[in-house]
Amino acid sequence: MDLTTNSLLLTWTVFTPAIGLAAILLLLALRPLARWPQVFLDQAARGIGVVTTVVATALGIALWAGFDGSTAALQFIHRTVWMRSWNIEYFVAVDGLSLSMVVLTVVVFLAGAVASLPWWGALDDHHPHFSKRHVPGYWVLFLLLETGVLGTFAAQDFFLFYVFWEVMLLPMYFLIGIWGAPPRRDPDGRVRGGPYAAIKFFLYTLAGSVLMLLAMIAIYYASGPGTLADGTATQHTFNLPLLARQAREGTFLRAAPILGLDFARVVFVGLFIGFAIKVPMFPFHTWLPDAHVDAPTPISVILAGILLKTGVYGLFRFNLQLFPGALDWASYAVGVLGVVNIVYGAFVCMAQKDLKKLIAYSSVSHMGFCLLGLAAGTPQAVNGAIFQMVGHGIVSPMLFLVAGVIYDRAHTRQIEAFGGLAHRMPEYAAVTGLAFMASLGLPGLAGFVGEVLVFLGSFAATDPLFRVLVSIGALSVIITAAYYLWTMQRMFLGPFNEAWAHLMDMNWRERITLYPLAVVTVVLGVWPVPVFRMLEGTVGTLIGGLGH
Amino acid sequence: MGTNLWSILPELVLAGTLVLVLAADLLLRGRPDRPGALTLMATLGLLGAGISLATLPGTGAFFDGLVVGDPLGRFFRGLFLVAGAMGIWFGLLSEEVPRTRFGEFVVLILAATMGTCLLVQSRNLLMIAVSLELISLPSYALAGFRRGDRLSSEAALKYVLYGAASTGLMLYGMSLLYGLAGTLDLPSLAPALGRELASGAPPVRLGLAMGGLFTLAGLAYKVSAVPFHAWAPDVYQGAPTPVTAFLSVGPKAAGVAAMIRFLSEGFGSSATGQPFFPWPVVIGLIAMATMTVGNLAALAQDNVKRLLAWSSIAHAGYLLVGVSVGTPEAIRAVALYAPVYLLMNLGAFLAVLAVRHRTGAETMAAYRGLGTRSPWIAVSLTVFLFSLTGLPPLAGFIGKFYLFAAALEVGRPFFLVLALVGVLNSVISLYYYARLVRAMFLDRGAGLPSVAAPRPVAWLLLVLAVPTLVLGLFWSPLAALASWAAGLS
Amino acid sequence: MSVGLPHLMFLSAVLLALGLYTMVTRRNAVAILMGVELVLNAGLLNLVAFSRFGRGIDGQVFGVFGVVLAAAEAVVALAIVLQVFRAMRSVDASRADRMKE
Amino acid sequence: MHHPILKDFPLFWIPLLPLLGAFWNGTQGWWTQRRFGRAAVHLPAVILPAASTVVAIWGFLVLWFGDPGTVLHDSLWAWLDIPPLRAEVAFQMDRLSAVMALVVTFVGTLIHVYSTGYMKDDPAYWRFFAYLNLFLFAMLVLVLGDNLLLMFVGWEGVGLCSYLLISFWWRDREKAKAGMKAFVVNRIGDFGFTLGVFLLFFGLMTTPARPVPPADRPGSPDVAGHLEPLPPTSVTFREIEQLLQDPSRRDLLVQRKVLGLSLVTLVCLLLFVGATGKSAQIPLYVWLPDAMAGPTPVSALIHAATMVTAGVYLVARMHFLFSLSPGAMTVVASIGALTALFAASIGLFQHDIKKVLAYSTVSQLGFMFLAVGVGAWWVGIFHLMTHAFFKACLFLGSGSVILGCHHEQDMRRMGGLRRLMPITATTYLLATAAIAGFPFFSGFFSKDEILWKAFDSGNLLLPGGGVLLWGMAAVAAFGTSYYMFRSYYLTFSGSYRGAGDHGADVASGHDADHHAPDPHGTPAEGHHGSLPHESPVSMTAVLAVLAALAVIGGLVGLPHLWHLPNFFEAWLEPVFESSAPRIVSAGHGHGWEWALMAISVALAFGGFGLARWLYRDARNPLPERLARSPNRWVRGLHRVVYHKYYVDEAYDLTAVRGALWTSRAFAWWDVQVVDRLVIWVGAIGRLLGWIGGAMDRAFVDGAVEAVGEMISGAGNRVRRWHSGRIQAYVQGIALGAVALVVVAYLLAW
Repeated sequence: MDLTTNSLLLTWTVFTPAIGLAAILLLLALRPLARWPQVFLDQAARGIGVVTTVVATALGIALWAGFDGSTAALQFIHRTVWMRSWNIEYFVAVDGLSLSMVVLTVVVFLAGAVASLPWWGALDDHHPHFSKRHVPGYWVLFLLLETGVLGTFAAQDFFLFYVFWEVMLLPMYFLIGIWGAPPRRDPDGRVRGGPYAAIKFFLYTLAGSVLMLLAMIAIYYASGPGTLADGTATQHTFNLPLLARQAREGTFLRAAPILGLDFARVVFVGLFIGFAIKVPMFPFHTWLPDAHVDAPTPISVILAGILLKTGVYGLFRFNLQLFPGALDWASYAVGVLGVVNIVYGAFVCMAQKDLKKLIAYSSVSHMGFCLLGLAAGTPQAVNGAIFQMVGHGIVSPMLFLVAGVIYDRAHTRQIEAFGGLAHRMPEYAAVTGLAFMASLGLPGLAGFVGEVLVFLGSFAATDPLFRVLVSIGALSVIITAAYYLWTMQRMFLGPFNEAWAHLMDMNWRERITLYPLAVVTVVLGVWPVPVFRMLEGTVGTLIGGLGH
Repeated sequence: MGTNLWSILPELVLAGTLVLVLAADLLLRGRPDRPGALTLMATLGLLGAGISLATLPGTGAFFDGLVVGDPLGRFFRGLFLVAGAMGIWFGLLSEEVPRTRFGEFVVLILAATMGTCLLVQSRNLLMIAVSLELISLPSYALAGFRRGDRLSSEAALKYVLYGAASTGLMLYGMSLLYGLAGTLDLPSLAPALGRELASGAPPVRLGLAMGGLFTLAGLAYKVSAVPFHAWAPDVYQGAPTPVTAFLSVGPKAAGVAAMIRFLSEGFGSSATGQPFFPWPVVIGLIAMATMTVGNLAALAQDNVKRLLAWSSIAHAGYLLVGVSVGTPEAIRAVALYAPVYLLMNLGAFLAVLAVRHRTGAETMAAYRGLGTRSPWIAVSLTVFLFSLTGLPPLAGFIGKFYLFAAALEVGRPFFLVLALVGVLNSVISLYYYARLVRAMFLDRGAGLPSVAAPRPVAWLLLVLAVPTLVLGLFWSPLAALASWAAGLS
Repeated sequence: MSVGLPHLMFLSAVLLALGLYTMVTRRNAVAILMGVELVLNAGLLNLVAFSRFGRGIDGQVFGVFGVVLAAAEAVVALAIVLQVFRAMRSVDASRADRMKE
Repeated sequence: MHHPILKDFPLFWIPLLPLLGAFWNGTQGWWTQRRFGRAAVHLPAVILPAASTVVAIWGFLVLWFGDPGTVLHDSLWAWLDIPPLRAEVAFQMDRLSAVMALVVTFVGTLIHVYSTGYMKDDPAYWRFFAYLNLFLFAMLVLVLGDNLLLMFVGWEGVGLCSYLLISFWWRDREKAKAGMKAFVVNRIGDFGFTLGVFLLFFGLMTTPARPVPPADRPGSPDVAGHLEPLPPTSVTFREIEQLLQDPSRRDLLVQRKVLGLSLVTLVCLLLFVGATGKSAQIPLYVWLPDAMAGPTPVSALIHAATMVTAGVYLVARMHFLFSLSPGAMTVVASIGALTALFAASIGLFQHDIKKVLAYSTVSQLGFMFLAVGVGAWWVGIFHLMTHAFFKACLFLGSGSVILGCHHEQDMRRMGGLRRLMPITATTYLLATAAIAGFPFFSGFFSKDEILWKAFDSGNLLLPGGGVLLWGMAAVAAFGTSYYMFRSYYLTFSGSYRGAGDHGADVASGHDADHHAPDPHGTPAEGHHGSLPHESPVSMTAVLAVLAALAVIGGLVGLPHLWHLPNFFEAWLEPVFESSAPRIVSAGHGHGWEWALMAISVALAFGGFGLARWLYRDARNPLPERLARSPNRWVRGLHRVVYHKYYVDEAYDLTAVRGALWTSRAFAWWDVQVVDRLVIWVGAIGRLLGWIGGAMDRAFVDGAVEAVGEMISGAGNRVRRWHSGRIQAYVQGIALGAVALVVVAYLLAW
């Protein structure tokens, strides 16, 4: 395991958004001196934001181009000692799993950045469109979020990972809270809206991550000192490849029990809850609908496209890689929870009246596949789960953008309020249809590949329980089709509701965000091989420790 | 004797400054620039004390073992000097401290600072009692500094009664310890108590428990640990904000440091063998209760000052986690957490002070829309609040990380539970900190006046916020200092 | 029967109890302070007694310091009571309840 | 049994060409139509499928001249490639898929031509052709895909196109709903299909081949029970077939039990669930009659000729698997026969001409399943082909009629059209004769062969072998003949009943929605009130071609009985070679076969005669009297059958309502319980916060004061309870210290 070669490309990718952020802050700091008008600042912030995102995307693609997927070895390594006494390093590198997520991140953020640009000329003074409020602040947080997410995926040091993980939280809190929906009182008397959703998101995630913090410290102290099989002496460490090696050599199996319980299992559960909240897994999923519904469109896009993946990524990176034995032990529970997510989420979708809420719950359903794949642990299932992350990472942004299109125009998302929209907005109807079809797992589109592989792989798992689980989970294909088509029918088909005669079809900003995603959806659906090539070496190593 | 006096040179410098300030206060009577001049004098005095602290010779026991010169003491003394300086500066910036009596204010702060410096190096029960009083008496006066203000007077009354009662209990406890061991010296306390215990008579045990815990009560009240915390919210709310800021930092940290010394030296620590009575567990329970009560009570507060008061109670709980664990790593964690806590807590109170300065209010409503009305205050307050929550990459996270790591390193189930309670408490704390953040950024403060921070306040906020950020990413110098203080390096 | 350590300890315990009782039951701030003084003196009595019965001179020194401390504390406390009285026209501690949850 | 494989034959053009057409029209059609007129839309839309037909013919010819078992193969790229799973985007054409591809492209192209006439007034002309081309693409992927997963792409793709085309006139809510229903019901089938694929994959992957004797394995001492390493498992048809050539693996698969059933049986049944969805068999047939909401060419192409036969193709394709499981075969055959009879019975009383044809399609599909269920694979495909000809002709004829009658679909308002639309009438009559099984028409050969094979099957696990199924099918055949001629006479004989008669017979109500004029520009809108007229030549020409095929198409599969060559069976024989040994005959002699042939001819004519007696020229009052019979049982029976046995209503009550109810219950649960969990935690936190804040009041105060009370006696108890707070604090100190002492004491000793 060569961990010494240094490459700065990944570091540049991760911190490019931070540079943009610094540039915007500099502008803000210089403002009193230069007396720039607000409009100039706004436009400059937007420009810097988009350019930075584009550069980050280019760098991400460059990483992909230079990546060798056939090996499990880490690539684009950059290491520097950060805190010597704790063996904490700044250590970033990618393997197939990380890289797939990094590439997805830059792409989705690019879509989010474009979707953050204003289009609407008319200003509503009472509650202006989110893209026109506190613009520099928005972009500062947006870029901070991107750095946080990229760092999370790139970090190969647990401590560094944790820091990036938490760095994701703050900007998200403000982005939902400030630029999201204003507070409102629901019919049932509860106060909802951006601030509520933001704090809910924040609390849930923090509750998970503090458990992760404890688990991290416990792993640190269990990780040494000792010697590895090849004679290398080890110290306490946060270094993930080293931890993974120790895991393979059974260090954590021998660690002292915690409260009389097996070390690996306790730590596994701690980590699992931490990540599962982010996935989000039933019953910790209820922050998701609120956050999605009340976040501004681009933030929903990022939330669904990327942030949920950090949870699954953590499950793979930590729970699977460090505690395969405990995962074997917990596979029933994880599998059952995954199927609950799938089926329960699908059913709840069907009862939704709010388009965005429906899409949010569909995310709950679709992320269940990742859990099921993780639990099954066969190559097909794990590849499928990771592909599902990618596929959902492309499709769900489309869905949220689609929801944003109609909300920007009609200021409502109540499905029943529409009808026959295909008459007025045929292009929009077509794109929506494509997104729905991709999400319901139509073969040939990106959503299908992950689902079918997870199902196929889980079905082929040794344990008969998984066959039962798949049989139940596969019911979701029916439910999913039903709710999407029903939604399609209620919104777009049937007699045209003349109340919406003023609506315009899609504009160019929306096309620029939606069509590339649509193309990717189709391409990945028929030609998913690039993703699998990326994962070729990684997955084998990841699941190597499982007991089958 | 010369060496002895050298060892308390910083305190002597403080005492000299105190006298000079008192004199200058009289001399400069009527001059409009008097507060500034006094502040300058005090600052110079504190600076001088700091320099003398840095140049102190060697370590060891002085004054026949009354005080001890060791890294831990020096570390904390430096910290208290900073806290004192901050208290004085805050006073200068606040309109809550009457200009006419500014000299008094400075003198009291200096006296209390002197007390904290002495307390942390006391190694004798008598010395502990005297230093504690030296902190307490000026503190009472400070709490009631605004004479006409009913809240301030009320706070002072509560503080003094509570303080007197706990001092009385402490004295009684100390007398019991003295009776059991025949000595007031902490290092010789442990072996003597051990001998007495070996005799095995039940009254000895009861006496030991009573003595130890009554004494502890005196310290715990300074720390505002549950169940000796009840005074704190009222006093913090009622006292002038600079006083609150000072009280929530200096005396509290001094109490924690003294507790470390008292318990580990007087009763033996798990590092040096079995303690005489299970003080780690007792302190651990107190820590859990303190964190939980502090955080939960803060949830429902509408007055920001009071909210921060409860939060500082909770933070005392975090510090006590380190005391309870008691290993050198844990002491290092406390030593690391204390300055970090100083930064963020003082910062938060400074922001409160600034808002009050402009709006005259301390309620949550006064903070609505602060993000647009006064971005500078709002952003820095947000940094402090999230640092108090313990979110990376802010300094508060590093402090908590060290604390919980120390707790987990020992591997005892009790400390594991302690750490678990600790982290769950930080989740709870997020809720009320975020409420404040929400008021500042997420709520619209339509119609409220804009509050531009006065330039000195803005600079001071920056001075506190930047380290809060930087230490979150690059904390090895501080960690090295803390290790040195804990004897680890 | 000579007066021995147990007697003195008992006396101090009684003082402590009386002091605590006073503190707990009185609503007048001055009366509470008097209770505090009782508790303080219980401790001081203990110190001196132990010192007298073979624990060395330290206790007596502490006792002297204790008297000074008690006096200083009483001074500050009474001053504050006076201040409160000026503000509220009462020294009834139960009326100092402006700040509560 | 090794078949030569011709690699890299450019099969990909066959699906690609229609896809290009779909893409072009789908993205550009909206402006080309406006700018250059309809020709700009339909020229690519017709020419590309025609070109695709040419490539298909080319492939067909290559097979024709090649070795009997030749397979054309064209691998494009790896699709799902995670060893041991490997599914490629690859096409294969053996003789079976060649037949399918030819039928699809040829009939498809014809229907495209027809549509240029039928849809000419529709503003969304371009969209229609885009969908239609897309459908051809999907269908060709379905028949040419070389593995189950790729086939599933086409399988779902045709479902999607079917959805799009059924709800083509989406402004009508009912039509939109019909599309949705089709898709969702198909998804239920797909649920089975996918599970079948999973189970098959699992079975193949985990069932090892024969144990290898230790001597064969040099260098491996751990001998006993060691199995040969698994070969790469695949979902490719050819590889599965080869794997199953290994008798030991085959036996293991058959003997392996899953849920008490043989694994093979379960796989077959699950796949068959998929087939019932796609091919509208019991119990999932309900979507097909509703699917008639789509434009008539769609009904002809998708819901008669091609898509709905995909299930039959699937079973035939998987013959090597189905033949391993007599149980599954029996189920297939029985469902087929049952569906044939059941659907035919519903067809007896329908008034909507397209509904009649729809139920007839369901019924005919049942015949096909009966054929493949008894192992007569080629017969099933044969009937599939002839059915494609005559049913397409019938549907297109009905379309011509509907267009002529200004979108009238109720046969009671037609009549006498023979004079007005002679070409339509003639072709319709010929196709009716074919479906009824008149001798020497195509339907005769295929249907008769089915009946005979069913009768003669030795594979069925039913009492009496195939006789029972034969009986059901024979009755269905009689019914078919009857209702088809009924529809002919009602439509074309007598005098025209349509003009100025709107609103008549509203009482029957059910079909009202179908003669509601389309709210937007459906064809011939401006012709209301005038007499029906013959359709344009683009339509009639297609009718003529199809009618000719309906008449002569059966000649490729003449019965052996007549000692004439059966090209069709010979053509497909190499495909079904591997399963042939497992298909056994019951051994009935030629005499039986002759007798049965006579019976089926008699049934065909009997149905014809009955229909002619009752409905010719609408002169016989009996049908009307029957419907209004005073006998309650007769009326009730009529109503139940007319309302399709109320199956739709039953499904609505159970499945649909059930799902909706479940979803609402879950949603309620989610909001009210799961979400609240955390709100509860928050509330508890706040409560504790209140308690914490009020600790002084509630706990310290209370408890301490209680102690104080005890000490100070009973006086002033109540007044003091809320008295001072400073005392409380001071008491707090005292009590806290004491409590700590007690705790420490208990802990330590």
